[in-house]
Amino acid sequence: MTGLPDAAIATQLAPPAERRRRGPGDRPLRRFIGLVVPPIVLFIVLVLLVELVVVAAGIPPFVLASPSAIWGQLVQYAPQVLQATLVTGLNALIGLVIGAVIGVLLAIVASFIRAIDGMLVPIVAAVAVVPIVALAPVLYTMFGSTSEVARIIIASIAAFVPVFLNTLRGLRQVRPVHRDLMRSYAATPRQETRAVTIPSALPHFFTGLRIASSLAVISALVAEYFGGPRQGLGSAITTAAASSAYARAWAFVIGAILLGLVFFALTTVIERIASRHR
Amino acid sequence: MSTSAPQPSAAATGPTPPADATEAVVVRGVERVFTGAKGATVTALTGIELTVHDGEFVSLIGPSGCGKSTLLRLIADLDEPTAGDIRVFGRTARQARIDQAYGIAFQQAGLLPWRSVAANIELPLQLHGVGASARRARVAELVELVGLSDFAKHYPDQLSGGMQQRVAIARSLAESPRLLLMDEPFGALDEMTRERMQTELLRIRAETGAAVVFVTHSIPEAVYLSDRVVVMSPRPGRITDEIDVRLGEAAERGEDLREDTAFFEGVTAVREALHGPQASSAGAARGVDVR
Amino acid sequence: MSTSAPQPSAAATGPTPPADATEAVVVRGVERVFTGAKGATVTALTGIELTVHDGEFVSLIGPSGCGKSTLLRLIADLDEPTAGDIRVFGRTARQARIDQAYGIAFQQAGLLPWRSVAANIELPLQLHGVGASARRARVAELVELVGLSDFAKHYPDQLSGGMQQRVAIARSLAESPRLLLMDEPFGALDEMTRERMQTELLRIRAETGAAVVFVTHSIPEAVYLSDRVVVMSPRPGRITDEIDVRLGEAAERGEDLREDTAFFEGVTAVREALHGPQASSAGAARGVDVR
Amino acid sequence: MTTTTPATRRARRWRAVLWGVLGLVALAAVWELYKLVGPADGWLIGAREGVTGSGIRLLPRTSDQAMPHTWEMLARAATPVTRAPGALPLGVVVLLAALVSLGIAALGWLVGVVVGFALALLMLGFRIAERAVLPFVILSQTVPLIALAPLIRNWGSRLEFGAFSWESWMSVVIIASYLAFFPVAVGALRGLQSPEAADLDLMRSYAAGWWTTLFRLRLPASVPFLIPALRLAAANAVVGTVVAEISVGFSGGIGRLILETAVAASSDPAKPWSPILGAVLLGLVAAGFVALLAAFLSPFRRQETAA
Amino acid sequence: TSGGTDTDDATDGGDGELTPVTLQLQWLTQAQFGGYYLAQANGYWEDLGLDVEIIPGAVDIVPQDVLAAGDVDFAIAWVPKALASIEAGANITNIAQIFERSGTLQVAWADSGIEGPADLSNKQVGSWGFGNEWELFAGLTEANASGYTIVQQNFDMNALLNREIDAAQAMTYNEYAQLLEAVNPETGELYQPEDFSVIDWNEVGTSMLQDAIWANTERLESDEEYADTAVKLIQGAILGWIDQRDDPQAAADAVTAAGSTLGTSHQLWMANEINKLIWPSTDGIGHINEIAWDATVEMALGTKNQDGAQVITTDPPDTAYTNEYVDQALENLEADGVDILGADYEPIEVTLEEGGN
Ligand SMILES: Nc1ncnc2c1ncn2[C@@H]1O[C@H](COP(=O)(O)OP(=O)(O)OP(=O)(O)O)[C@@H](O)[C@H]1O
Ligand SMILES: Nc1ncnc2c1ncn2[C@@H]1O[C@H](COP(=O)(O)OP(=O)(O)OP(=O)(O)O)[C@@H](O)[C@H]1O
Ligand SMILES: [Mg+2]
Ligand SMILES: [Mg+2]
Repeated sequence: MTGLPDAAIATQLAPPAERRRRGPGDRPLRRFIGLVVPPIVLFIVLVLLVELVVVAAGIPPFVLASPSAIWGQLVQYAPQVLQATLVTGLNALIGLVIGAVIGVLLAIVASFIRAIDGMLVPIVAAVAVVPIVALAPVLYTMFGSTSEVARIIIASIAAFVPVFLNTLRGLRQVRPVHRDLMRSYAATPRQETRAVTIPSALPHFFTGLRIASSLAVISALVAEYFGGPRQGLGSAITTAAASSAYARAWAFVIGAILLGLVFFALTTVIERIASRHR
Repeated sequence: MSTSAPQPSAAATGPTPPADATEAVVVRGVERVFTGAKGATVTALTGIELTVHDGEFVSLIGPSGCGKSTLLRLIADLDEPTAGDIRVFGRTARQARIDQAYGIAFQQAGLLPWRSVAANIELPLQLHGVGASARRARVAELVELVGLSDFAKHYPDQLSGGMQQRVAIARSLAESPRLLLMDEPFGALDEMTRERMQTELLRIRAETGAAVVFVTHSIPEAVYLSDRVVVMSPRPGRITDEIDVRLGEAAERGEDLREDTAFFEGVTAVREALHGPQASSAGAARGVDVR
Repeated sequence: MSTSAPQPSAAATGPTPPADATEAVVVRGVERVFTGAKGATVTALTGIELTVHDGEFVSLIGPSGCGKSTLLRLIADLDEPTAGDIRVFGRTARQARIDQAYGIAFQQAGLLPWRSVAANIELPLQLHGVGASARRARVAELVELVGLSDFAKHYPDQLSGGMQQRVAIARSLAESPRLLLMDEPFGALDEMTRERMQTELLRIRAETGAAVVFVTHSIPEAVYLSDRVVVMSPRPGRITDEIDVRLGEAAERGEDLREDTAFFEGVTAVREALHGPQASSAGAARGVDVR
Repeated sequence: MTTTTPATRRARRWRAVLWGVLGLVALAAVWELYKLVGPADGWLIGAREGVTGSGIRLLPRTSDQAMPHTWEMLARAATPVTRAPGALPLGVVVLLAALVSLGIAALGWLVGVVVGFALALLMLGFRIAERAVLPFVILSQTVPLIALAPLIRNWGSRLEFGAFSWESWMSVVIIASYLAFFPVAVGALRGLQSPEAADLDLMRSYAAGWWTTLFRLRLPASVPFLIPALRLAAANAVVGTVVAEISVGFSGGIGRLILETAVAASSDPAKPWSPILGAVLLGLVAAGFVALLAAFLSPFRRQETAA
Repeated sequence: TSGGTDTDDATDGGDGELTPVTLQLQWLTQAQFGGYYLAQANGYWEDLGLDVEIIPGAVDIVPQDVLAAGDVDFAIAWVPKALASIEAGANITNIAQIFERSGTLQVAWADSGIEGPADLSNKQVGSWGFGNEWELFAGLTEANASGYTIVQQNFDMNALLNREIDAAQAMTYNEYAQLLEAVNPETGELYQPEDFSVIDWNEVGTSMLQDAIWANTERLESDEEYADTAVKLIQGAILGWIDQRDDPQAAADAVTAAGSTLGTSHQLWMANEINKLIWPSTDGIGHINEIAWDATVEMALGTKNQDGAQVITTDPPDTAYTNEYVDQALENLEADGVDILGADYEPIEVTLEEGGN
């Protein structure tokens, strides 16, 4: 109905559907192995393949760094990679929290007041398509380029959209039978919100949060290209790439990938716990 | 034709004043007209007159769209009549809702999936400020009553459909209402589970002595359970007949009753009230049912 | 105990060789064992012996999980037996499927929502390369047969549940199969619509003369429709009884049959075959049904 | 069922548009209001005496440089880009650039859709592929583009045969498609897997093969999942195009304009806002196109409204 | 325009078959590269038989790597950055050092008391990164500055104007102009040069060589035609640069025509400032001064950035630069009587307008 509401949801993997497909006696360990082994095998194959190609074809390091070179750099620069990952990760985390809080608050307001909902439609649709690169310089001017605020705001803008849309949808998906039930109990609006509305919306909120987590990480990182203190992964990657140290750049990229993975995994686990009994 | 005066079969119920508190439900001249999007109106109910005595089990039966659910929702004050008056134990429907004079169950069990069986059953108690220990005691009684003592800590998604319905019934009984409103509570169950649930409902009802208004599509179900079957017809929704089918004391009705001649007679009576005296054959059955 | 030899009631059917093409379905010593994730096995069916004669209407009835659907899926070659042999019109089940020897319908109508009623019905014809004009003609016949001529251009979401089921039945009849397989086709319908659909099915079946294997939970349904009711019991799934209930020529069975004594007798016979001779009362009914 | 007549639907759409416009006006009003009442240098906490740039600014500055008036943004868009004779108004330049970027984004979207769909089919066909590939499809989106830009550029330039030679816009297309393929792959996979077991049994009972089942059942069934995926892919393609124009270089598009006008942020602060708003417009137009496409596919979306 | 250049010395020009050449710039189209755009606009390369395609840079484009990877024929890059790439394995050669002087400044407020690199201690120091920061680090290292914080600088100068940083990196021809195009809210007028204090690395002595034309070493050695093209490319480019010297407005117009949207006065300022980096030329435009080269290499070896990374750790190979081609081009031009020194070059006065417009 709005610009991109179902988009964010429908395109994400739905753990429940996945779950239902499994046979009854599937043991967790087996499932874990089934889930983890194929990608790892593929990963190893890919790494070996790239290494082989780089070595065999003599591809120079400024075109494609070999996995072994990247590993070497990763080991050498481990403290810096860790430090940069922490800086960017913290920005992403704070941004995620702020974006999620604003998203939930606005969703609650929008679910109560139709007019606000209608007014937010174009704004949210616009926010959903605005390229971060366009916004970053402006935000640095507004909030200053010596603190992390602008980056946090960029991360929170990116996180806001999916959280808002999913939460709003969740708030609207209270089942009529539950509404009737609450009315038959003569429950106050507050009781109804507490007992039914919020628990119904919670899994949707967590789905939004999971999508937002990846966006927050990548946004916080990209925002570093355009200004601010030079401590995070984004700055490190640009600096390394600009001096043709691509292996070092990729070492930081691996930090970025791991960061994204951690955020995604954590929010997925939270989501699964939240929608366990459904 | 529409307002054929009901002929209550139980004794001593003349046209008493509506405020008679000894009647569980008194519906007088109720009409409910829905207004559609572009001003089109649907008369869901018209000229409804119905009295349910205290402790009586009344089934509402009729084809889809005849207004059974609407009537039940009006009694429960989940919706309001456009005309007429509804009294529940002598109070207005609204007051009765606020006083928690009834318990209600729907076709969908409507359990809160994030609450355990026990937490679902205690929900109404919690909302009305009953203390934790009192709640615990009551929940223990209720799970016992519906035979789910071992499942109190389970979550709805771990239960079968029949078990979920039993939880919903336990929940509707939580505040020991003198009136139970049930809208096709067994509609989603398979037939064998359904028969078991019916027998259970009779037992529970016998133990609690509550009046029941029960919506159903199933003739055998209505006959098996009820003291009285109210037959409705659609367009506009109205009551066309009432049939007294009391088969025996609720507590004593067992499975074997289903094979009893009285039972089959009751079924035939309701069937004829529904379809008209000559059971319609293929031709009529082909009538189109648009939702 | 498990393989209690079936006693077919229709004449002239001794233990004929399986390849007898005059029988619609011959199931011999079939077993189906499912293997779970960690090697645990579930014996869904064991020692199944069943013969369905050409033109015969056989219902499978039994509690949930007794393997009714599994047996039907084996006959349809949607699944394969771990032991035993299945013949459909003398061919292997697989060959019968490829030859489109049967039509099938499920509990959920399973219509494709993006296709109109006509397009849904013609789907199997289209898949098997029937020309457009031949398809059109056949579809016209079929919508007429199920009484939906006015709805050919409608979409499934514009139809009631009963109408959707009629479309699904029309679809299963599209290629004029001599065998119809139906897995609780009316399970999702309300009881009144269901009764109408049953009458319709009898009429259609009389017109087409096809053999039917019909899975149901409902005793009255099985009795009303069938020539023979096959009663199954679970853990492991097996056939425990077969009851001949032929109430009369299909075409002549009308609604009034439901109020016939023979019908009630059939119901009682099947109920007893299912539950044992003494109808169980409250105590047993309280048994827990875990999914 | 509630039936909606065309008239009521049209009325509802107009009301939505009205609210949308009101929303934008409200946003502008909030901007101006804050600019009016907000502290000129924002709200800074934790600043240490004598240390430049210390502290954290929780509220933005309201200076004209940081927050130009909304009408100044509009006025700037109406005046020519430069004083050079014949220079077009900035707004027109932005629109022209947006058009160029739209073309590239459309190509990137198309490539992304094709690749995403191919991956989805692969994952559909081979369960092992789904298990092995899907995590990487998700991971791929956490790789910062900057790490890939040189690779794409370089490998592209190696493709040279006959009259074909690699152009910089092709790199932009590839990068746009890199962002676009992700939602399509995930959404299409879920859509193709959406038919219920009973539907698949039905096709099997018709002795229909894998491809027949794909075309007659899985593809139509995937449409409701595909539409939002395509919409997200369109937004991603636009973002990817803008980023790639800035990153690997391509003249003529909106990304390049963003980069070029960024240097005016100190001295002509309203100027950079034009291409920013142009980029937003571009994203909305792209989403609009998908909505149009969705309208064409509406016969396959009946189950959505029915559900 | 410079006299007599468009006459004859086109060796194989005119007979239609132009050699296609690609030239990778290190940033967007602007007057920093005016000479190349003029060479193209005025047909100097065409006269020499070259069809040159000028490819503008972008944020993530590293011209010397693009060149080394074989994606383009020639590239414009700063020397320290190219040295880093050479150490990373890029096989490239500096064939013409167009800019003789460095255009990089570190700008602070006049009242900040920052006069030299030593004053940057304990300050917030802006820098762009992307390899543009080595002169700054060389200066800081040499002055033994400490305790400073490096801040990633944006494309604009707002961080300095808002006093978030104490000193900002600026090119004389670009960012410095941005400061002078901005309105001082206190006076309502544009900022004046007196408002700022400027550290010029040329004066400090840590300037490094900037824009140079780079070629592929291997092809220079093995491909005679490529070597020939290199000479022609330099020769045509020099003619363009001479045009820019003589008429900065023409250069500004040429880049605007090529699609730059920078303000008109800003563009002219840039053309003029670029001229100052080239002219007057000591040994003839493009000739690589060995002393300046060695100084750059030495600083590249001795300087570390805030991560402790060095530009290079070992001396670059001899192939890193050669005067062979530029000298030949200069010879050809001198033969035509072209002024390759610009000894009497005088910059013009440019008035910056608000917003550079
Ligand atoms: N909220 C509503 N708005 C408009 N019309 C309504 C509404 N609720 C019910 N109706 C209409 O009122 C009539 C009676 O509906 P109701 O749900 O009471 O029937 P029912 O007897 O319960 O049917 P079923 O057996 O299918 O549950 C129907 O024609 C229905 O379309
Ligand atoms: N694919 C399968 N994998 C493992 N076990 C299965 C599978 N399909 C069915 N079963 C098991 O086989 C048994 C019979 O199942 P089936 O679905 O045939 O029962 P049914 O009689 O049709 O039940 P219902 O009346 O509930 O439809 C059950 O115990 C079920 O758990
Ligand atoms: Mg109802
Ligand atoms: Mg089944």
